[in-house]
Amino acid sequence: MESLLTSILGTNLLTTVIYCALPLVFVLTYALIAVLGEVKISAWMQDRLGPMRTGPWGIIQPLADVLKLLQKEDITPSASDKFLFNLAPFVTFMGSYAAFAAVPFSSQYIGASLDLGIFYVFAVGSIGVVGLMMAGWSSNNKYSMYGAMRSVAQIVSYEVPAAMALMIIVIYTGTLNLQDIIVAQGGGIWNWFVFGGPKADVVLASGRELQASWANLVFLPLFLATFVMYYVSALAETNRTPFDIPEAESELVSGYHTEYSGMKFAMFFMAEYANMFLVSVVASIAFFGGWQSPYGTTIGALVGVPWLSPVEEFLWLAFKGFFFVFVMIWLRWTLPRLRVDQLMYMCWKVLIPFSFGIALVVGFLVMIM
Amino acid sequence: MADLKENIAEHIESGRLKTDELILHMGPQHPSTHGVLRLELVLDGEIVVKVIPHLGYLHRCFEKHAEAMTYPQVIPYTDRLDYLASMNNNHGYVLAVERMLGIELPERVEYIRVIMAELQRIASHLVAVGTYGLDIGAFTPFLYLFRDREYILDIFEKTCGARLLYNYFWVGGLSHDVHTGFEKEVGDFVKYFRPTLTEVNTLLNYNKIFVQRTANVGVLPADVAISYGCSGPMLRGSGVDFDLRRDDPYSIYDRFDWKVIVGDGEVGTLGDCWDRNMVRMKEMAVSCDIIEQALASFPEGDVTTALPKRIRPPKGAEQYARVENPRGELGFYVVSDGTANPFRVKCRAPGFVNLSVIDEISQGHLISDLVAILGSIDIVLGEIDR
Amino acid sequence: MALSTPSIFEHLTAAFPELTLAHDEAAPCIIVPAAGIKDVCLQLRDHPDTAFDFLMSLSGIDFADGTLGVVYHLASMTHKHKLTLKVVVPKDAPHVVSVEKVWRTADWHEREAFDLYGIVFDGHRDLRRILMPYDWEGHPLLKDYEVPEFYNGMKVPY
Amino acid sequence: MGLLSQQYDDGNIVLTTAEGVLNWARLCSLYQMSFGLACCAIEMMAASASHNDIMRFGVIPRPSPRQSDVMIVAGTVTLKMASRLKRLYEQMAEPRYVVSMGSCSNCGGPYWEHGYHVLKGVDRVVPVDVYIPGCPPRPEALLEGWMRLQEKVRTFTTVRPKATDNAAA
Repeated sequence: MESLLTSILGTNLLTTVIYCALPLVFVLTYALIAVLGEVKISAWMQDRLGPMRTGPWGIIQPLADVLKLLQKEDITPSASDKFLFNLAPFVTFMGSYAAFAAVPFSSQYIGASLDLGIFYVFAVGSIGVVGLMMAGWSSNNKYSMYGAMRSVAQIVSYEVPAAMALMIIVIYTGTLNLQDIIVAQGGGIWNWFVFGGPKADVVLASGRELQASWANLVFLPLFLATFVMYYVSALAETNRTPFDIPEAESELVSGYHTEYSGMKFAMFFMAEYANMFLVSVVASIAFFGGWQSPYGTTIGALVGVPWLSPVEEFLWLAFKGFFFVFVMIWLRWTLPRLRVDQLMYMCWKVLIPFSFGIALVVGFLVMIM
Repeated sequence: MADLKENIAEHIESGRLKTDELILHMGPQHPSTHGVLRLELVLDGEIVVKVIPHLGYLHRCFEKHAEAMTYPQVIPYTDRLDYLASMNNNHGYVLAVERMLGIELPERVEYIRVIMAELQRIASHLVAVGTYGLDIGAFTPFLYLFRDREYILDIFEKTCGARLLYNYFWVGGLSHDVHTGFEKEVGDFVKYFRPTLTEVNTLLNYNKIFVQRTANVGVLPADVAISYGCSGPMLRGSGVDFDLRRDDPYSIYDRFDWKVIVGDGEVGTLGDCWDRNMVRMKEMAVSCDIIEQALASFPEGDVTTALPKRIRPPKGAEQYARVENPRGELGFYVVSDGTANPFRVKCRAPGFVNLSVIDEISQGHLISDLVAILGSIDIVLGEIDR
Repeated sequence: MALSTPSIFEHLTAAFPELTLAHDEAAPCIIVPAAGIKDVCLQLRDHPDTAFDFLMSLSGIDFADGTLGVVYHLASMTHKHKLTLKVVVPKDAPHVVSVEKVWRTADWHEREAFDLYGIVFDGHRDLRRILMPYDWEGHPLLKDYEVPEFYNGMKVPY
Repeated sequence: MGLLSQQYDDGNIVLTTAEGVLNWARLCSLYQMSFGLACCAIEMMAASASHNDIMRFGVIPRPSPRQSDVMIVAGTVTLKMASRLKRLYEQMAEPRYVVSMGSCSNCGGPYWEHGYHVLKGVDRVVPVDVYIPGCPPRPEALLEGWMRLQEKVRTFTTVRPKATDNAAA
């Protein structure tokens, strides 16, 4: 992809900018679609229609929302810490956006094919928490403060089981590179990690060889449980129901963004949706083959149209990501909300011990096989 | 979790973990105070140390109005007390005035009143359970329950022309007879409604998260409940077998075969939030029973024969009439001075009395629990502030 | 065993001779002096024959003849009988002993009577306004109450 | 008004079209402050429930005044509440609108005469854009009021209307 752009535009700043901006364009479009999806899916679940007046079936509702939020007055409360208050939404959005740099959208397009991909995604993704804390503290509002405290406690705690779950995949593949992890799952749906990982030897993108056979089926229950653990932690990390305690509407009004209006509020909103997509994409990369198609190859490769394959791969990744986002929306409009202590119990007494246990077993199996 | 909370409470007691207390004002505009209640919370971290309710943000001077109006003119104002249960409010007031006048009612009026009151009880409980789900964080059941409530409102609207505030029960009768096809519509509704209750139980009340959030939270022991004068589902949730429809019979409730629902601590301690909520759920089924029996023996007749021309109770007459509102014991104390206007009307609002217990049962709980407790009391500010 | 008001009165006069029974067939009640109401209530609550454990309602009332009144409606959960008590106090010195220690529910009821009628309940733990704003002047349910023209800069009458 | 309107004083086609789009965006996503006072609040809830579904108009209830555009004053405003209501209104971000729902908030409703603690009309403390009569108004009436509010937003203009030019001349 980079070479394609370079061949068209030459090596200059513009190429770099376009190359960097592509995920942003994608994330923004995706956020609009996800917002629409949220209102529409919730409406269908609740015997309603949802937005109907803005374009056919209300499909351009998010556009109107954004245009309106742009026009809204931008309030900075007089008692707030103005610098931090204004900085916070940008930090939060930056955190979730920067993580996309290491996400492989297809075999050809990846911002930075880092050898420390997973590590980077986790590290940068956590910057968002700083933004939340800044928002809550600088608002000078007790509800915001409570929201921020809760959200920091929650995200920091759930980072552990989420990272541990991915670590289990890393133990198996022996690489932190996301592209490598996807390549390891090539060749069909049965090779995805959620179904026990590759069943035949594969050569990773980095050149390393991974030995595997049908005996790998023993990993199926382990990886399946790992996936569930990861997804639950991901829900908590993105503050989605049943873990939406930081923004619990019935308790804390709107949590850390209570005092934000207009575009800054929209930034928080966007960051939340970008985060949802990020964890969904990571889930599909680590467990559902990332951009790999379920039938092992692409139509582009079959009919011999080389440029079609990356597009297809991208669509597969987007589809998987959207599916997990859909599940998040589905859960949100079905389940009640947990309490703070129950949330922490879930993390420290259930998920973390289990993830360590599974890691131990997987490590042992990898060693003897 | 319970022992964790005990631990924390113990720590506060001994002063080992004591830090600065934070005062948080919840309301008057807050999503979970069900209106314009203001709670002043003294918090130790997330733990509630003390709750100081501030009322009166909806004090609409009902008692002053009642003194300035004639007896029938007060009825619309009683509608607006507990606006979720207008029929029951009308019932309480007209009962007091009728007892002062000594009016005997036609059979049909009593039947219609019972049916209407029970339908209203279902409608009110639907809102109570729905908004309770909302407090716990489940949005969807709220909309399902509101959808079912619309069927009841449709019946009411066909009968009395209003969706919310009906002015339907008059002193000595009703404003007018029910519409044609009323019995069939009510019967159809009851048939349709029973399966819904099971559905709500599956979706919400036996949901594991919901149970965890509400069981063992806000436990109200029976003796405390009685001392605080709690009534209705609040009292029955604590295991006290007391229902005015049975224990201080009015209208024709003694003709029907039904049973009083009492909380049993099925998933937690007796008298916790879950019990109170479950009592409401089960009471809806009981109301269906009563309606079905009333429909089976629904008499023909005239509903306006007993309407008195002049409503002037004798001088010095006074009456305290109490009825079982969806929220508890609604009492009207009416005093007459022989003129066409009441001398004094005091409304004993169940919500007002039930709410006073909140400080007692929410100490040592978390903020999230406070929301659950407040929701389980099922307050309507209209009657609390009057 | 449910008791009628006259028999409860008989029961009480042994200990409290200063009580009077208002003879009215429709609404019989016992008139209690303002200072003795708490003791009478305690006796009514704790004696097993009466066992009035439930205070249904506590209402203030302005008799429009220079006196204010407090009306207590009691009920018993066990015996299922009811009783009305009345206290009459002069309007210029409306002092009644609080029964808030007898039934906790009386707490808010008494605050309400204080708020709307200005009846002072001696011995109440926290007697302040409950419905009206804390800086409101006057007690609005008194028969001779006049609505203020303005409150905090807002016009009150229509 | 500003420099722009002096340059294009007769409603230049670019400006009016842009304005139309911006107004369209505003009227299509009026967020409502979820804030109920009394009986009308129940009908307001009924309007946002499945049967009437006010969210068809792009309404999303926001609990925080900072993020909402419309305050529906649904119910009786008492003197005790009036100052809070005013503060909430002041916390909302411009452009903001107020819908007065029901007789009580229009004029005091049934409490106009003896209500010593009732504010006789919410327009005594905050400016009102749309009044909805009824006690309480039906959800359909609220929807109608909402559409009136949308019409009002649609006709909003930053360009000086021609009539004022003539009047100035």
